Amino acid sequence: MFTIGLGHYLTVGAILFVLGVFGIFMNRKNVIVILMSVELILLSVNMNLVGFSAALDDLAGQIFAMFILTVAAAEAAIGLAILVIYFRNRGTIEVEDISALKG
Amino acid sequence: MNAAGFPLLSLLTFLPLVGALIIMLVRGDDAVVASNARWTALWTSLIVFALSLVLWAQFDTSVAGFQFQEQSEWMPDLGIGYHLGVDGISVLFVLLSTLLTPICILASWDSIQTRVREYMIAFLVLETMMIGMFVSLDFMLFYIFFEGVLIPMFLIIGVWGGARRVYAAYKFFLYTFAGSVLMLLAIIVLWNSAGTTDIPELMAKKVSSAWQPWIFFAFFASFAVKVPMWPVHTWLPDAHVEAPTAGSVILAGVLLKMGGYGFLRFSLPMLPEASAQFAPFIFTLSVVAVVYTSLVALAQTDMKKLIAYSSVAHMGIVTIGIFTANVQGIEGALFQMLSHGVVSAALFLCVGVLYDREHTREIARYGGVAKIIPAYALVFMLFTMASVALPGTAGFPGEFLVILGAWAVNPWVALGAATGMILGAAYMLLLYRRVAFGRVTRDSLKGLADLSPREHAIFAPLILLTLWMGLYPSSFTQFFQASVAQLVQQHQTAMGVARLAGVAP
Amino acid sequence: MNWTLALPEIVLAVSGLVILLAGVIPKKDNSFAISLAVLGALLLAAVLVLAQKEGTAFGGQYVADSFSGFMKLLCILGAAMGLVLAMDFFEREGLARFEIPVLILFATTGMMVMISANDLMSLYMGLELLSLPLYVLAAIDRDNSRASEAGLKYFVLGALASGLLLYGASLVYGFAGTTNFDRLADALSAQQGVSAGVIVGIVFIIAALAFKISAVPFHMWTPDVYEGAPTPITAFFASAPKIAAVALLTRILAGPFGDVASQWQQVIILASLGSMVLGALAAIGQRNIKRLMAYSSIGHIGFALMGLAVGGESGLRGVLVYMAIYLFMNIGAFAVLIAMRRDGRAVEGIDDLAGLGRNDPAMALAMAVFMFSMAGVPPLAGFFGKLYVLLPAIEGGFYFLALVGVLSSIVSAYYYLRVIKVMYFDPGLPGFDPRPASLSVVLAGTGLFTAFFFLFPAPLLAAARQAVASILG
Amino acid sequence: MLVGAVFFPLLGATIAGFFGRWIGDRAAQWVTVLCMALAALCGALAFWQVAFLGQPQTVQIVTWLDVGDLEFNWALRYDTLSAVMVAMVTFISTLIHIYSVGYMSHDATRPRFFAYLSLFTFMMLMLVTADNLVQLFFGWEGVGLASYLLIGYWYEKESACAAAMKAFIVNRVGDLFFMLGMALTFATFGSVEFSAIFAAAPAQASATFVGLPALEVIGVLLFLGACGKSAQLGLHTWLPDAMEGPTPVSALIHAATMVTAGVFLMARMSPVMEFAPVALAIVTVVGASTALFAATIGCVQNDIKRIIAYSTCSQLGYMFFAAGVGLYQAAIFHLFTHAFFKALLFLGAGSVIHAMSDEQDIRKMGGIWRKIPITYAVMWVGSLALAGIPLFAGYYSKDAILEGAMAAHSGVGVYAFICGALAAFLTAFYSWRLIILTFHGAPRADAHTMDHVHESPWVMLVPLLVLSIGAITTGFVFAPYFIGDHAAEFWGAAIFNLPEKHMMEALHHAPEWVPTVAKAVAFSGIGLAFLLYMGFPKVPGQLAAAVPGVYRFLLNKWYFDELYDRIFVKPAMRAANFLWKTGDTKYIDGMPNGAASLASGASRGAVALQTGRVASYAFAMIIGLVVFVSIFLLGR
Amino acid sequence: MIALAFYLFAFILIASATMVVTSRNPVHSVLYLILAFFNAAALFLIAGAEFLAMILVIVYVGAVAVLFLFVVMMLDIDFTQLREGFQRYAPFGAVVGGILFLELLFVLGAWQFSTDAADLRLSPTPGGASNTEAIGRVLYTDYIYLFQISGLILLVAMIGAIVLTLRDRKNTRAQSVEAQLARLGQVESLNPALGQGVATADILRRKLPEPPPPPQKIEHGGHH
Repeated sequence: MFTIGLGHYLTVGAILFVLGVFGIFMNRKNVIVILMSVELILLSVNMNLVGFSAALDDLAGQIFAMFILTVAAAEAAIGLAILVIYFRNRGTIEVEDISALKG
Repeated sequence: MNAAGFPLLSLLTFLPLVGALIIMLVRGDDAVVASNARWTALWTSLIVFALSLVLWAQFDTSVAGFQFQEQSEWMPDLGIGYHLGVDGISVLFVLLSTLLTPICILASWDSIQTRVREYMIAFLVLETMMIGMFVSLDFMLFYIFFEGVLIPMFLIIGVWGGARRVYAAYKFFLYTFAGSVLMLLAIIVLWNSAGTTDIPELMAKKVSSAWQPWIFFAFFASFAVKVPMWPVHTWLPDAHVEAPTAGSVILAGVLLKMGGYGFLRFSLPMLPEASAQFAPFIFTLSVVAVVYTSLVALAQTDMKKLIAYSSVAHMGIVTIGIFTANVQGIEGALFQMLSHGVVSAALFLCVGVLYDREHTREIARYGGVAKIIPAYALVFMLFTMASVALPGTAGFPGEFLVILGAWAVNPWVALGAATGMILGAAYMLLLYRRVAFGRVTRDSLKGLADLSPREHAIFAPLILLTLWMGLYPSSFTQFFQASVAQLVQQHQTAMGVARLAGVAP
Repeated sequence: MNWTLALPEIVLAVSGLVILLAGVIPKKDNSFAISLAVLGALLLAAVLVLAQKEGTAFGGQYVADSFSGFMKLLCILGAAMGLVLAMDFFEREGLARFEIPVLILFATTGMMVMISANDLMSLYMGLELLSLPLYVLAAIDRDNSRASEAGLKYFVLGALASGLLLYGASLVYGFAGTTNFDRLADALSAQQGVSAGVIVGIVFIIAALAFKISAVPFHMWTPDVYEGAPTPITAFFASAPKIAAVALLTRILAGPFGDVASQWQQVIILASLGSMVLGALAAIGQRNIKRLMAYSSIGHIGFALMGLAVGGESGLRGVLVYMAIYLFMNIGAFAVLIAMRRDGRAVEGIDDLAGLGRNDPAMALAMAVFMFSMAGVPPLAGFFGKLYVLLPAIEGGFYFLALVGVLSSIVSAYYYLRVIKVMYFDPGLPGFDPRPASLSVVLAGTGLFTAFFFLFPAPLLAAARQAVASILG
Repeated sequence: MLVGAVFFPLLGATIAGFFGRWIGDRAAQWVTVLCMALAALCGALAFWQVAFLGQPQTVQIVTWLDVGDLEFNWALRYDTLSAVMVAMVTFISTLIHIYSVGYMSHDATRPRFFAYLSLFTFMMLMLVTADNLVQLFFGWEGVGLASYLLIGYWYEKESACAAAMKAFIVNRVGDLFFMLGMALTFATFGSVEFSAIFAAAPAQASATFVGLPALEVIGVLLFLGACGKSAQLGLHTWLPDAMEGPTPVSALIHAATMVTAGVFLMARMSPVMEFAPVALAIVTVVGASTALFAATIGCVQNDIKRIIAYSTCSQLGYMFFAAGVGLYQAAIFHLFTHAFFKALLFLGAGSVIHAMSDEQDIRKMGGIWRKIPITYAVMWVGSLALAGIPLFAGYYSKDAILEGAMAAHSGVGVYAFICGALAAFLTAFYSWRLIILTFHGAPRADAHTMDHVHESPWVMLVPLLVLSIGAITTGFVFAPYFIGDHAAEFWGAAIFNLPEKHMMEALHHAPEWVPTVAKAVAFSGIGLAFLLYMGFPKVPGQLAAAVPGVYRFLLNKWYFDELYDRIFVKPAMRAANFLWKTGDTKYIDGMPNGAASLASGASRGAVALQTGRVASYAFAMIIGLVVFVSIFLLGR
Repeated sequence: MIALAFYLFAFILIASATMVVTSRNPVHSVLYLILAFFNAAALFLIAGAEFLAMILVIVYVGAVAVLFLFVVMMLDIDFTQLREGFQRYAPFGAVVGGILFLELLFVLGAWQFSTDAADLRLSPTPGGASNTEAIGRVLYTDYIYLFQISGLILLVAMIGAIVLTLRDRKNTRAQSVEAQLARLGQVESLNPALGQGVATADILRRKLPEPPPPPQKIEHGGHH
């Protein structure tokens, strides 16, 4: 309990992951929160990787996490760009409203 | 190589495609294109027919095995090859196909006025598929041709058909497709057990008894739909009614035979135990088909539909014959298929003649045409009689042989098959009576023109064949004699082995 | 550092940069020239792929073998054809921007990285390099609310999928201590079995890749994005990236995870069944032809997954051949969709095809060929695609899978027929606008391939066999 | 010569049928007549050669069918039985052809008529000269076809079409059994050729088929076949309706062709039938019943041709029970004589109808005997022969049959005798009822018709006269050969009698009273007719009124048509409609349609999941993920 | 002590992550996200991943989260009420999420490494170098390939963001010469109905020249 081990990191990661997932599909507000949830998921992944990296004494995990951070930044940029043009078109980014295409 | 000295079967199969290609390249205004398409199609099909006569002449009737074989690699690492050949069972079907195609093209000469080019292409492609199917000696190749038929036929029904053509075309396509894909699975199972889809090789190998019923069922699903057997026959009346005349002719003349041919080529020799096991089932369905569809035919008000139902009944006789697994039954079935190919084709042409003139197939709209167009009435009468299996016409030997064969297996089946004689007479005569006899009540009918020279040319070969087949059937049976004898003998050997092993009844 | 092995990717990336520069500098609209340049770059890459030696590079993060060669060629071909389709379309839509070809180029680079990935990290990077341009491309028609909605949906779900992939990858990494495929294989083939965690990780990874290939139940984005995105982009979506994703899935499932096949097979089988059935059913009622194509592609993926589920040399070969054939049919069909312009506007209803049989017999014929082929009617190519996955399925005893496969193909035949019915049977609408020569070329090429594949199936089969052999070792 | 007898009619039919339009009506009809005459000549010569010179032979033409063990040829089998039939058929047919030239002179499509007539004859000849069952069946069905064409000759008349169809279909019912009989024959003997069958019959006498003696079953099946063709009880309904055809056709059907085929078949199959005593007993009973049954109906009918038709039916019953008791010779003899007087009666009736401007109802005739004396005379001759009055042809044959029935010393034989005797009485009665009502008494037709009553032209009368000579002479001329002392050498091997039965000898040792009874009933029948219709013309009406049930029952032909209509035709049509509208459309089509709607329902369901909301898509993905993980965890 | 710190940071991390997904105001969400990142960085530090922790703070908090904040502010989104649907789906969603969480706990709880994991490592942490240095040594050598790809990804992101959002100043308030010249010299007064703007009636501008007529429809008949 008082020695911090892999299990702790994994648990935190799992909780973050589930929270992120929750944030995506329970969200009935706006899309931007979904993007933030995705960030949470990525954070949980990083948490895992760091945990493993430490447990295995291996740098690869951290490097992986670094790339993830990089890509996530790029992804966020594009995501927000799409969000912006969507908002320009529709004037809303409410999740419920993004359903013109269906069937 | 083969008896002809050149790849005759490949030529026969693919020559129509060449014709289709030529038609595709025709340019010009519509009338020119249409006329060129017609003539090209006619000539192509006539040349193919002439070539098939070479096959007829060179065929060695004393040989039971495959002749004119051609083989080359196709998908070697899968054991799937390009293998063509004919034996006594298939050779006459090839001729039937090559004969009916020019007749169909002639029959569509005037009645098809829209998109003539596409129509002729469809027909030539159809011919390729039909011939290819009968000459393939590789199961996969067979399947490809078997299924390939659907494409042109779907278009023929759908584009040039009647009012409910879309429904009919869909029904035709989906019904047959549904049956066929199951067969595909069965073919693959066979392939899996034998490592090849070469038909002669497959025939030589025994399929495990446990698998036989399943494979049989899958084949059954495909062939029974194609035949069609009761209760999967309902696509046929719809397809016939909506198809243009020539489409019906090919449908009844050749396509239905594919099912019977399949049973004979695959189910019986490859799955002897299952065939024996399921024979009572097939007999039951067939007898039901004979009685049921004959009765239904009795109630029809549409000429084509009536004849379509009669086809189902006649094909019921065929399936009975095949599964008697004795020489008389099988040869009877073969003969019945050939004769039905000629006779029902001719009957549809007869309907077409009236339809071309009056644009209705409603029986009630006719009456007394015998008085106005006696030559037509005579022709119609001949084929009506052939349809009811009057001795001396093509319809008789097949039915007779099947009844003989069936009797040896189960007299009740023979009785069931024979009831078709009565009911068949009832509905065909009813049709003839309502159309040809009686008083001419409609003024529009009074102006009917009798058969034109083109129509004479269409009917002449069919009349000739009908009588020839009826009066001198042994000139046809001699073609399949050897092959059928071998088939029956092998079947009995297989059954003997199975009986020893205690598997089959 | 044998970086020369990665020459195709490097050349592609560098030419991407150069073309980008070339595109930025001049003021005038130069998208056509840029497109040509990109095509040239793709061609060059294709040549380099053909000339590529086998081996690994970058410490095992990159692998070149005949499998990667085969799949890369398909992807390049798909991308090139997609680009050809796009050129004229965007011109007419007034959307011609030089970034589009460049983005396609980078996406292609991403695919190639994916295909050559031999490491979970390069897998991820490749996937993202592919995905980001796709997100952008989906929304490229930025003043169109449908396109931006498509982009948004695709992005959100894609990001979620990436998250799943990464979570799975982290678990796998944690178990094995490595992300390299070869080493993973060693770790997973250990005698004493593997922990539940790593299998869950694999399931996560499969789920993410299933998203990319739009297999059920990760398919939901497909119809919406297909419908919303500009048609050539949809064509591109439906072809090359799918092939790359399938390649990736094949590589990891057959390679590092091959030894735990019994663990993930169920998942693939379920996805395959679900995709085939849903692809068949959901398309029936569609009116928009792009949605129809979306469901159809789901069904096709189900078939490809069947081969993957069966595995083994013949199963995987089936997958490869299926994807190759699918590429041609699909691009061809989309070429027709792109040609569907009436009075200067793109139309997308199935009913808009009415009368095509008369107005444009050649195109109608081509479309009929594609539709029959997709339905799996012999002797067209689609039949062989299905055949080559059904053969191993039966061989491997997957009877139920095969049965559902053929049954679903009956149902799907129903809606493919509907397209043909509309073209040939229904009373005609006015003809479409004249189609550009580039479309005709693509149509002719794909049409002839689809129609006459049956004549020469052996070369493709042999190539696929060789490709599969290289990943099965 | 042998071939010519059979094929000349075909030649005639072909020429008239196909080239009638070019060569003209007259030429067409005379060509057929000529061909028939040539055939008759050949037939007569053949008869002489085969029957009297004892040179039976078989003319092989070509292999017809050769399938496995089954092989048979087109061949003409000439033995006495065939020769008798050929000669009779060609001769009668020739006369009918000639008669038709006159009778049909006002018809529009005469070549067609003559072609049909010749075709009919040809088919009958094929039937009788068949060398195997299949060829016999060819002829069998061929006469069916020809009769169909001829009965429906006036196809603009609804009733004619209906009658034609009925004839064909009822015949088909018989043919069905014939077909099955053939099948069993093949199954039993391995052949359908007569020579093989006959040779093997004794050996196969004990063969069984599903536990029953095979030969008995064959016998019954073939007899059922014969019933159809020969209009025996149950399958007789077509025969009276067949009157819808022109009168010469009726004559041909009733006298020479078609209906006699059944009797011929029994005789032809005698080597098999002889080993099938039960089948023979059935034949006897059915034949005897028919004889009586048809006679009862004949007594109350009013259509001149119908009365004669029922008399045919009745006479066929005689022939059948003769065959049934084993007296095939007598049956054929009666067939032979019957051909003459029945043709005579029909043609005579035709002449009457001709004279009466196509009136057929005897209630509207009467009092015309003076105007058409020759017709009147020949009708007398025919009726006398029919009634079996001594010296006339019918006497010899009918007498022999009645004696034979009694001589069979069996229960069925006695039953047959009783029926036969009663029928003979009724026959005589209705024959004279017909004559009296037609020719005597006060004219009941309208004046216009009466004014036009005239004797027929010579081309019609000559055949009548020739036939009356036949009706008078054939009995005593041929009796010695057919059933008399020369029978054995006359028949040769054509008819087989079981040696133990000695029927031919027994025939001559019948009780003395039998011929007396026969004569007595004949005369009393005539007497009663005279009494009722000449003496007290009101009585018949009163009688009918007294027992209306019986009268209606007889008038409506024992309600057979109604019965069949009720139990076969109507249910069949109902079933047809039901199977079509409900069976096919609702249930069988319901399967694919149901599958289709199931698919589209499932489709709607699948599409409904596609809500368009990105959150639910994500949700679906997560659920999928959870499911996959769960499957894995649970399935571990 | 470290354990205590871990629990503290982990608790704040999870709590703020929860707030990210539940808070109604997206601005708050972003702020909570930033808080979460800080705490995660702290956890990374505890695990010994110093460089990563710094990167997380700099890149994420400094760039990404601020970008989020920027967009949220820019879009000026209404704080909407929770919709009905949420209540309806919540239980089901909670169940699914719960199952997922339990499954993850189950498999992670019984975590075990591959027996050869130690041998299979790609870049074992070198002894005697700081975390940053160790990463620096491998990043540009062993991982150059991926590093370059990440560069490409960033480039693509840049292109993408520009392509999507950069306007050719059409909607900016920059001077439009054509529009100015096209202005009419008089003012037209309109009487719009109540609640119906004048947006449709262009009172400011003369009608711009009609767009060129659509291209002549070309009958593409093929062969009939």
